[in-house]
Amino acid sequence: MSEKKSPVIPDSGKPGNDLLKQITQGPGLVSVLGVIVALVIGGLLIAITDEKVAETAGYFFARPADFLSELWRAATESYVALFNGAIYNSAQGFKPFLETLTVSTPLICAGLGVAVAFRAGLFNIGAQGQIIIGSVLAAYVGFAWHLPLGLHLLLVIVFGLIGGAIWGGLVGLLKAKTGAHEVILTIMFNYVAVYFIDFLMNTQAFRRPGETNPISPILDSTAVFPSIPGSRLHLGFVMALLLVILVSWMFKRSTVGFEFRAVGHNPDAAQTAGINVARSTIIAMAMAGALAGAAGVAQVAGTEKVLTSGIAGSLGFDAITVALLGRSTPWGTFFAGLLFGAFQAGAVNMQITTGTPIDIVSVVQSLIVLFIAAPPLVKAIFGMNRKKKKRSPKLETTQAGAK
Amino acid sequence: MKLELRGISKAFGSFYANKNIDLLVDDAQIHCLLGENGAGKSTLMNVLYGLYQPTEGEILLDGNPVEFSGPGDAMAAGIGMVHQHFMLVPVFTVAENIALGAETTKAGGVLDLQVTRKKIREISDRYGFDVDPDAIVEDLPVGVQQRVEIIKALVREAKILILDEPTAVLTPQETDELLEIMRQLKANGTSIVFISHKLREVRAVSDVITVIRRGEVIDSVSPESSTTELANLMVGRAVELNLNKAPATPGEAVLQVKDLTVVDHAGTTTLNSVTFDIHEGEILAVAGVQGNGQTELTEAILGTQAVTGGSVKLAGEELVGKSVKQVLRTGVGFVPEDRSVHGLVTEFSIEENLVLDLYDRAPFGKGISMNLDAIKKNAAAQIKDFDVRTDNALNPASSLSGGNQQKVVMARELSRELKLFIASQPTRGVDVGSIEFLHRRIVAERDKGTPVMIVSTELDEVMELADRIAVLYKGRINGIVPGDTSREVLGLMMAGVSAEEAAEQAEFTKSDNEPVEAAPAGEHSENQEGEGQ
Amino acid sequence: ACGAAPEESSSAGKYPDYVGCIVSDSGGFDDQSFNESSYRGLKNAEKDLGITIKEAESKSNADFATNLQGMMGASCNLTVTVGFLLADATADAAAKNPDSHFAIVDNQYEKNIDNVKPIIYDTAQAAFLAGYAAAAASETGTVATFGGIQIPTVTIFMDGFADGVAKFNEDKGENVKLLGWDKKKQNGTFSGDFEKQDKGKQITKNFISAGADVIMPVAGPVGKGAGAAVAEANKSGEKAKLIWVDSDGYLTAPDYKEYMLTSVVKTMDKAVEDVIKADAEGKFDATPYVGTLENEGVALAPFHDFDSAIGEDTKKEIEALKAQIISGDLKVESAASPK
Amino acid sequence: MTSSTLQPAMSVLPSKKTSIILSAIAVIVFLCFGLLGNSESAHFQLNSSGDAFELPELVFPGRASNIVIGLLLVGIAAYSWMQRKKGLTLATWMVAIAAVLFVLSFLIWVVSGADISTISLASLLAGAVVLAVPLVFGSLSGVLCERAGVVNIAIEGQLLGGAFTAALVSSLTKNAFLGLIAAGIAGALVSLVLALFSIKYVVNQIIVGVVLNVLVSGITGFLFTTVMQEDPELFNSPVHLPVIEIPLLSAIPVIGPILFKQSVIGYLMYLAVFIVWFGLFKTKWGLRVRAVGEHPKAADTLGIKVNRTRFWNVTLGGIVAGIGGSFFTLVAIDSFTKEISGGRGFIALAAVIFGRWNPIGAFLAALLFGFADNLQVILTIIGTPVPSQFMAMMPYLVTIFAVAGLVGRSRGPAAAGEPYVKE
Ligand SMILES: Nc1ncnc2c1ncn2[C@@H]1O[C@H](COP(=O)(O)OP(=O)(O)OP(=O)(O)O)[C@@H](O)[C@H]1O
Ligand SMILES: Nc1ncnc2c1ncn2[C@@H]1O[C@H](COP(=O)(O)OP(=O)(O)OP(=O)(O)O)[C@@H](O)[C@H]1O
Ligand SMILES: [Mg+2]
Ligand SMILES: [Mg+2]
Repeated sequence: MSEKKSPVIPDSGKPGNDLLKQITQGPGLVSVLGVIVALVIGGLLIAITDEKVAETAGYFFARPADFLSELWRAATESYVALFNGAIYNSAQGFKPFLETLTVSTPLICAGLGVAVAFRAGLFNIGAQGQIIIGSVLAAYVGFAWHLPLGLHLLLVIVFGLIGGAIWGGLVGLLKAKTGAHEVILTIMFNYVAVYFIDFLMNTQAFRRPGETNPISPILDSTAVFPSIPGSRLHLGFVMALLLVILVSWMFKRSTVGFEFRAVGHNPDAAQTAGINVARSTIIAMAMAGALAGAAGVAQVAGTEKVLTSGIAGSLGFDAITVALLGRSTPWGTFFAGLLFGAFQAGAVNMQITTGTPIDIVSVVQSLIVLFIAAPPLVKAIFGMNRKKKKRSPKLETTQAGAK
Repeated sequence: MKLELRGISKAFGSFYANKNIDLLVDDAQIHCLLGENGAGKSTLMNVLYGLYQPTEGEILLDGNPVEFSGPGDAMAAGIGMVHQHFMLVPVFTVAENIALGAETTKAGGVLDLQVTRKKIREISDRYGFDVDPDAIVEDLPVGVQQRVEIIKALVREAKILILDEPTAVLTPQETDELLEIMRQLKANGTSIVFISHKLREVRAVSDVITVIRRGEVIDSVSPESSTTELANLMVGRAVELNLNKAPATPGEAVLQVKDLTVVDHAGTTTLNSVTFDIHEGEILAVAGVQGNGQTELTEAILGTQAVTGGSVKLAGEELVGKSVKQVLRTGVGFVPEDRSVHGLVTEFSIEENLVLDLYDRAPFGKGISMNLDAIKKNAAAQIKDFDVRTDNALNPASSLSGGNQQKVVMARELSRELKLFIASQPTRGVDVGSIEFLHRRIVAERDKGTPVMIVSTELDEVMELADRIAVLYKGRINGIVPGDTSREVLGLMMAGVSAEEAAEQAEFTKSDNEPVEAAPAGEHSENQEGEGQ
Repeated sequence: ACGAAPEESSSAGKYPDYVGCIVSDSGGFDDQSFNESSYRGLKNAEKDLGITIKEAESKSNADFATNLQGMMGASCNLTVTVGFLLADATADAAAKNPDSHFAIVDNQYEKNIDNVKPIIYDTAQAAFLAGYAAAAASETGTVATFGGIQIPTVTIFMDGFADGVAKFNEDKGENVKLLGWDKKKQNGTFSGDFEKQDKGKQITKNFISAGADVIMPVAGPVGKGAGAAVAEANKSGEKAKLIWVDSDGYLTAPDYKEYMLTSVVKTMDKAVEDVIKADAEGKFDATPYVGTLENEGVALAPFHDFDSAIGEDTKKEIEALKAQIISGDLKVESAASPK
Repeated sequence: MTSSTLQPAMSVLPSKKTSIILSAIAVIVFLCFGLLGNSESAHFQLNSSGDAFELPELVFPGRASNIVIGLLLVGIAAYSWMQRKKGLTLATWMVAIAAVLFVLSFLIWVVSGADISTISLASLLAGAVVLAVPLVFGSLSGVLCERAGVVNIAIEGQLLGGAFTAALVSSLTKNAFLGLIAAGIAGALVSLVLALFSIKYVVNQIIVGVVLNVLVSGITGFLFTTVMQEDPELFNSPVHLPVIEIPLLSAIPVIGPILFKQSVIGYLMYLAVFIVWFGLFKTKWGLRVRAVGEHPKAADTLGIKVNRTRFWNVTLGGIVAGIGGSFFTLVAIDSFTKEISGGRGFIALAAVIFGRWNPIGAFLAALLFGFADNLQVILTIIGTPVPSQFMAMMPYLVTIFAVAGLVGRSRGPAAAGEPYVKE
């Protein structure tokens, strides 16, 4: 049996200051520097592909200043656009930030799903499928049933969670009962969900009356989250926030969370201590699924208001990065979700105003994740911590490994 | 080969695990390092083996300074090490493990294990090992695994052999055999650095004993020193080595195990119709060579092991078929054999580990919420009560030394009202000072009237604690004898001889039976340390 | 999207101040399908009319509204949105920006919106002719079609194709078999996405080994997989042919032009450019544009290299069928046809 | 990746579950496929074009054959219960036979009930292999990395990078072999990032993998639009690798096209499976690699450079997956498009685990997947009443069934996913 390396999830139930610590102490600064490095590299990429820069590069030796200023312009212009689209611009004030919050809502929910599973020792690649099934149930309740205000939305949420929970719980059940590896199962369940929603969208029950396009009726107004007028930000964000608090509470002060963590770290000891490992696996996966289902709810009852087969986008996969970048802690996931949300919201503006291809945005985004996750590299780049002996390099990594 | 360490220091951050250590190991000498848990012995050896770079100091071999950038260099220089935690790849065969890093190959890098097998057989023959080169390591008993480790060093022609707590997990027989092997090696000119907490064997085998405390060499003494002297030197205070427990006053038979049978999924019967009782206020020790069903017995009672037949009744209540949680709730305290695998979630804080099986019960848990204050208070009390050495109850359990980890498990299990207390290897890896304490706690539990079941491979511990002794052999109870039964009789019974015959045989052979383990009377409580893997 | 111009107002076109914008669906502008064609229309407008263009590629449904909102911020005169998935987002943006104009490709609203012009196609009409031609050209008596994902814009091709084959059998008393689509059951062969070209190739190989010799893939880039399979079959002596969709494959997929029997063309680029032109000239109207055989919004492409191989009779029959469809004597029905 | 320490690996099949499943299969075959099945016959063609000699078509009368097969399966199931009574386990080959019989009976059942009751067995199998090629390379990459202790989620990125680079280089140089080499290099580059971040900077391996997939997708997508699309003739018209037919052998029906009529990459696949298997289990290199993946500290104490070994293995894995990716653009398809790998890296990852981290196991798992995928297509072609979307689910459902029903718990290299840091 292999010795288990302790992951750096701040697990010892220390009072909720780990977040604060993360920001104020070393890692926080290093993270900021990491973002800067990634932005510089991304900026270079953007600049290289900029037409004017290429032009001026042609006569670089004649007038290098032109080239350099173009380089600077291309890169900064893009980032300014990104910032304008994600946080603030003079025309709209902080309205873009509301957009960021909107986009990050499902990311946070689904990220929590991945994080919960991870803490219970399960690698949930299946958020995608769980979001889909959650959306399907939530949307169906939302457009097919006509119920009074309040109750309707409540049922939409409940069914969305149930949908995700079923899809996740099924994986947990299969794993617990047959020992099948959850990574295989979740990958396969994703595909099954994708084709299942394709199928549903081809049935009349899920289409608008008289329409043949695979797009559902718009959800009843009683079934959707109220939103802030003039923006897309909806109450789903509050739901996400509550879920973060709930999960955070669960891990810190609930018996369920205790069981998950125990099983995640050492299933043998957990079993010896009377914890039902199989049950824990099933519940953890169901809960992970429910959280991903909440992302589905945020999509159908919040942002999109309709169901289509593309409802999950690439949320399920982004959720993995969000969760791991957030070190599988609830608040970490929350902030990672915001970061990703900002990127997605900003990217749109960047594409429109500067013509930067959208693919570049995912490149920059990936670079940022890599650099945030690799403080030693960033430190090496900035020549920090040369002298100070690394006491325990493990502590500085994002080893949220579930082993 | 002669080995000299000069002024070795090793710092982890600002903490010095070794401070200015000088050590001289002569050619063909068995040099013993003695010290409490965390004294810095393993660290020193890891420096010597090239695993750690010394912060200061130098290593000399036959008078020439050497520098090791990794274990490869140390091996090349003729140093071999058998680690405290075995460095074997569990899923490999013996031959593969031994070949690893020093492979013989045919053309094109194709492994030629035939050569390795031959070498294994040669060495096995020379030292009387019984090792199958094609066995998978994880299927082997620890004693054999250890031999594999030794063969590994010998195949590489080590002139200096480091043995870090090699006897911690061995049975008495295996220990004797190992000591014999060490003597043979010495006779063949190998120098040995030997680390052990068991004073009896240290005295039996070593030429020189160096005592280390808090990373510093305290003294070098001769093996003639008494165990009390050694213990006091190690711990730095006077240690009481005798338990002197009062005689038991057994009450009713509260635990009734009847015809308990376990067949594992490979189809082997690991427990065969085991029947015994434990009375209130009595300690029953289960003795036996490892692998004779002890683990299955405790796990079957707890419920982590599926039972094929039979019953376990605690105060009339049937335990078989209950979930682990229900069994624990019935009032069973359980200290598992391997604390780091089954007893603790080492990533959890000490606080959390102290409620690992109590987290959902009052006062710690109510419904699905937990009361963190109660958990904190509990931790403070238990840490004080059991003298767990830590500066913060929020530190992860992995930061504790082995002995302190064991205390955490014991504290947790003894902290509630018990109807039955089961402890496997209760003092494995615990330092001398703490053993007496833990033993006293066990006896105190007995004196409260709780039936206690102790499973130990350490005969000394068995004899120290037991009111009655049940000997397990090949999954059967080979006899239940009084607590004062002699070592010889127990030894024979553990080898499968029935109680009556054993008593007779022991009578006959008493005079020739003076092996190393025959410690003088009154000195039998000093060798309980062990190391869980 | 060649790093499209951030500011290109310097060009000396007719309408330098006119801003034409486009938002793709998640297929992106290189989907070798409607996004690409529509985008081409906008690019043509940029070239021909000298307008300024802005583009936003959506990566997922979540981007639609954001992209449209962004376009509103960029003061677009007319924004082209591609695909029914953008219908709600477009309607929403249109309502909030009554002064802006929109055009939506491949979607029809139940009730027309004043500032949104739907651009839709009765593709089945042209696919019908393709089906007829395929049946006529088949030597093995078996033809085939498959889709990417089962959605109306895809199945409308397959429906028309199936009817064309059936019409041929009916008129000629033959029994050409169609593999891959059962119009009655609305069930058939799909590659499952618009990405896995090798899957499309494998599907086509299976068709060929089941005896089909004319294959019409309706699967965007996956169609290239079908092309590869047909090319391979021809190299090993079989005589398989390909029918392309959306654009004239003889021109847009030249790798396979020698196997290209014909194509079912939707002239989206032209429609998009026309709508922009009209708007730039101040002649925007919101009545849906329905591409038909009649207005040449959909068409059967020339037979190119197979021109001589197709009998004159067949060509005449196809012309006649086309006339009948245009006149309304022959109705090509598909569940997915525009209402 | 996760703790599979709960129970030890079971190399022998747990017989109760197996018996139950065998019985269920027997009942399904006997009742549903047999008694309630179609009485039409199912025809299986064995020949494909270019075969040396004609084999007769295999004809199975639907109901009758399935009743017979059902009885055989009942026999096997009964035998397994008997074995269980005796406390013995069932030989793996018995289970394999039962699985094959089940598949055969399923085929007879659907084909006899379809609109067209003939399928070509030859193209079913040949197609299965073709669909499996990138999966096999991808899973070999996974095996190489995980055996050395590095979890490789970036297979998808490696395949995609390989496909892109192969297309680009082959187009520019007009030399397919240079394209092949370039694909290997591209895969290695992806691996280098994985190795650098996960080994040197001990970033969580899964994060790096997931992020790399996004990164590669972004870069290739970006270069595709900005470079390839601008001049496809120049940048995206790869010269293909030739298909090499081995004379005579390639004309053997069924087997010929699968084994002896392949592109270079097809042959490389068989070779690679063997080499990786042989290398891992029979050579010094493999012993060290496996040691590093199982117990890095033990390997370290024996003077083996753990991180160096990991580094090279990850790189090697990248080369293998990169070559696998080039199959898309140098063999299967005539040009590159975005996301051409279409999620196959994840299926390959599943194949790694399904194949129990063994190259041959992974190969078989990939083949099973390819088989199910191609069968699904063929069944839609001959006309089944099942909606296309459910047919498309088939390969995934088959995998779930196989993993949960037949394989069960699997134990990977103990140290996979954990960085090795020494003081
Ligand atoms: N990797 C490390 N990082 C920081 N401190 C360490 C590390 N390893 C050991 N230490 C410190 O060094 C001290 C000595 O540890 P060492 O393992 O040498 O003890 P030991 O004498 O071998 O104990 P035992 O008898 O239990 O084997 C410990 O108390 C611990 O605090
Ligand atoms: N990375 C580390 N950081 C801090 N302390 C460490 C570290 N690694 C080991 N230690 C400490 O080193 C000491 C010795 O470690 P080791 O693994 O040898 O356990 P041990 O004390 O020997 O336990 P046992 O009594 O079971 O032999 C322990 O006190 C342990 O807490
Ligand atoms: Mg120790
Ligand atoms: Mg030690």
